[in-house]
Amino acid sequence: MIKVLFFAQLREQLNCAELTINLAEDTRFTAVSTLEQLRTELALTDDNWQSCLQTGKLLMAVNQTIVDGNQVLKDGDEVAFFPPVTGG
Amino acid sequence: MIKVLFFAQLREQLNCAELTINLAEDTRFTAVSTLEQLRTELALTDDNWQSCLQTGKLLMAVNQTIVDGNQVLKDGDEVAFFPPVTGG
Amino acid sequence: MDEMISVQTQDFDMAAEYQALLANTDGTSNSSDGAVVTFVGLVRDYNQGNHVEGLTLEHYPGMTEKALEDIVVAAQSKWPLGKVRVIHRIGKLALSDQIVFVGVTSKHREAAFEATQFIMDFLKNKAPFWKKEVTNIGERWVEAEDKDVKAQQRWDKA
Amino acid sequence: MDEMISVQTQDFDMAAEYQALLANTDGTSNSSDGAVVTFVGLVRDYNQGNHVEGLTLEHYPGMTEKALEDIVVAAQSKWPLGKVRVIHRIGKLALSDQIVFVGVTSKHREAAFEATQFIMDFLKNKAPFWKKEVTNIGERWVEAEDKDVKAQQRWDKA
Repeated sequence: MIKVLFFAQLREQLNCAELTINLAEDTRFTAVSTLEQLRTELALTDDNWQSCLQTGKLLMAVNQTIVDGNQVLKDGDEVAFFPPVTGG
Repeated sequence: MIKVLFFAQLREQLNCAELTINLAEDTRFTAVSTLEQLRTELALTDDNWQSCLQTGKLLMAVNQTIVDGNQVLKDGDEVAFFPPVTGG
Repeated sequence: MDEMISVQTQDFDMAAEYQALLANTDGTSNSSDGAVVTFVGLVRDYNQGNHVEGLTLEHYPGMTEKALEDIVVAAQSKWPLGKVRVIHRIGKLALSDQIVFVGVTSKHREAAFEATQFIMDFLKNKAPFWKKEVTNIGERWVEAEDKDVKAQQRWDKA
Repeated sequence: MDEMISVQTQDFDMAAEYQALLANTDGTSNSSDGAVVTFVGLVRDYNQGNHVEGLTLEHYPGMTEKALEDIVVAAQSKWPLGKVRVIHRIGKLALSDQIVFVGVTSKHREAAFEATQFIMDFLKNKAPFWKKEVTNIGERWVEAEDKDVKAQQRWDKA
């Protein structure tokens, strides 16, 4: 099982804060091995997910560290998608 | 009359905090027109004044603004000689 | 050891933080560091073209602390620092409220200044906080700014 | 208008100075400046190869205030600043005593950081203060350092 989190305007636009995905058993995701593949698969959900997830500005983190799309996912990972940060 | 002030280690080495000079009447200084000429004349006082005042590192101020030796002196000026500053 | 990083809803007390920076962990006063630099960021009344009335700070719990700690560790490996303190608030904030505190001590002022700036520049680009402003034209998410990206990237060259 | 420059024997209160930086001159809170940077310099226990027990700060009365004001005016013409406050102590100081305070507010953090550093760099080279330290090998006048000259000169290029 992996946990997928969405934050800020992305969370609002998707109307979704958190998803749980079983990479091994959920047929939609059995071919997913990298973070980029997960993003592409999630973007296929519908037009809204497509436009929200396929923007180049989105940041991605695995286990609370920002990584790029080549990161290979493994069971138990916590994945997050979010817009550029604006704290401080 | 001009007032001449000395600060910090220079004041201690000369054992002098303040001098008053009458440029017009004091025969030793009647030829002095610039700050550099005043410094040179004061340095002639003795060997100690010579070695203290002829160091290149000394800063000079006229009327509380740091200036170079070309500054022309006029009656009423406040002149100061001091070592590089070390506040902060 | 003292807390180095805090992510919290409550306000912080600049005076208490400053005093803590001056003290050693055993309570004696830190007399080896001659320089203390602090930065405080506040909610200001005008941003990106509109009047701001307040804001809400969302964050990614857990990752914020981790990201801030990574930034502080990077600063500590770059400069010889004494104490470092970072506080970032979350939740609802009003005009003029304090948002963020960074405080750094060092033997030398150059290190303290640069490390404080470094921490703020990376915080602005790497720590998962997001501001939603209440403005005269309604609520909106603050846009990330190019100048903040550039401010961070200059440290890659340094 | 608030006092901008103070040269004084008595200690200063960092918390009060910070609060004053946040307030407008009419006492309302300053909500247009989003960034506050402060620097405090303290007497440290080791300098130029020796243990320091305390120091005495000599100054050139009148010229110190004038030199500091000139530096602040130069900073204000270089960056869009809100409030600026500079305090420098004189006389006898003990280990860990506060020596100097610089506080700057601005709409943007870059300006506040750079102006605070600029003021300290020029203060170190242009304001007529001299430190005489009491060390483990006796009293001595502190030597001016090349790195302080270089720190100031970098602003000529900027």
